[in-house]
Amino acid sequence: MNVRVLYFARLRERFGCAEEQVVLDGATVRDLVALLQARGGVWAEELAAGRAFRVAVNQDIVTPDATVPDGAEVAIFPPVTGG
Amino acid sequence: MNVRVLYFARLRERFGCAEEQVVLDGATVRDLVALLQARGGVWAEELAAGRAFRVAVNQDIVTPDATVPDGAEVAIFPPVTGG
Amino acid sequence: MKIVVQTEAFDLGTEVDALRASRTDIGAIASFVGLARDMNEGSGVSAMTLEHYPGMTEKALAALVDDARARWSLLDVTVVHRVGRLLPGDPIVLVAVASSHRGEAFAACEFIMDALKTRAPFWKKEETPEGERWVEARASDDAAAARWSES
Amino acid sequence: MKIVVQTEAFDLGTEVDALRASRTDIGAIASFVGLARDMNEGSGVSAMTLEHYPGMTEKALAALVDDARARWSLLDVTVVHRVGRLLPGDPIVLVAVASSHRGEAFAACEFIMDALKTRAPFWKKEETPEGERWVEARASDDAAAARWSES
Repeated sequence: MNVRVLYFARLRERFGCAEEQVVLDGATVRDLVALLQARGGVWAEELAAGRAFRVAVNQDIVTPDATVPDGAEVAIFPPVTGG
Repeated sequence: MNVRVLYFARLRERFGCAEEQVVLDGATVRDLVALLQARGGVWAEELAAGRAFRVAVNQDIVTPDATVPDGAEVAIFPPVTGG
Repeated sequence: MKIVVQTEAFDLGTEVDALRASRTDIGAIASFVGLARDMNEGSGVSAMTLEHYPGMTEKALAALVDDARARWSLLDVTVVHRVGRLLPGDPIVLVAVASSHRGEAFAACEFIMDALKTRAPFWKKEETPEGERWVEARASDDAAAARWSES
Repeated sequence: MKIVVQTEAFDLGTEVDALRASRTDIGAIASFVGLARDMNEGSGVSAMTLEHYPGMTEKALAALVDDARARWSLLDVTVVHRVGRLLPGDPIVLVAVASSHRGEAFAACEFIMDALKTRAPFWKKEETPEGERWVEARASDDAAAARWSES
């Protein structure tokens, strides 16, 4: 299935990418993160276990077990620092 | 000794008095209150034990044991309700 | 630090702008405005008159602001309290606290309001359809003020 | 209820006056303004840029205001958050809460700020003498937000 993946702030800069289309084999956030980690380099580094990042599916923050529906908007970003 | 006694809000209205000079035999707030209670009527009623009123000596709220210096400004008033 | 008792209305924006002035070290400003309501204790209130104890009022307000400054790291504080006759919707009291951090600004602002409610010599008299009445002190205000001595 | 994300400056006085409008049932307005500081983590900060996630930001702010309204009895709420480049002293965020009673106004205003700090997708990048840097999330903000789930 296809998902649209957005990156923000430090992760956008590190990945050199604000948005991309990803073809995903699995169905969960964990599957998507594993696919991106497998790219190696900054992807493996920033998305390694223990690194602090957040994932939103269709604009709601979710846990790694959350399902990613086909056509979803997924966003990956650092912990927020507004206010 | 002589003290100046001020009354505020509901007590001022009940006593029909905003300010008076009182000649005091004792030395504490308790002595002054006893003197005023002894006038009877509204004085006895409003200053009876268990009634909620506050006493300030020279503009600081004090307890009944506090000393009243000669020439002091003493104020007797209901619990405050500002803000 | 500004502490004022006045009959005139005040403006929150003006007071907070004065607090900020051209400073760049303030991270947080917590502020509070208390307003005259058209209802209290189940009765309509058409107006209220605020009486105070001139001299002691300013002293009591300064003392409670000093207590707040001793307890939290504050950059500036403004307290304005009105006296005289007020109508529903009129602002009564303003407390604004500037600090580097929001937790301290919030805590100090609420502390000052709670302390003011129990320690500053103001009294309210309300005009209701049943006649005039002095507002009674609330046990909830004593409880709110007492919270700060426990912690 | 007003929730806005904007690049322009806002004015506390104007926002709170709009909240009050001509109402006479509001007893308390607690408000908070967060400002850009000239120092952070021991470095001078000459400017900062706020990035956000358009769409999710508005949704997240609305959700946390809804949480506050479910928890306390509130009459109205305004949240304004700026994005883009800001200088020290510039206002970043405004939260204003109107209620009948001060305890609820204070609690809801602080809750909304604490929740915003951990749930709304904004990120700050600071310009310092050592170069640009992304602000790191603070454990103290997580702790502040967590307080509200305990009670």
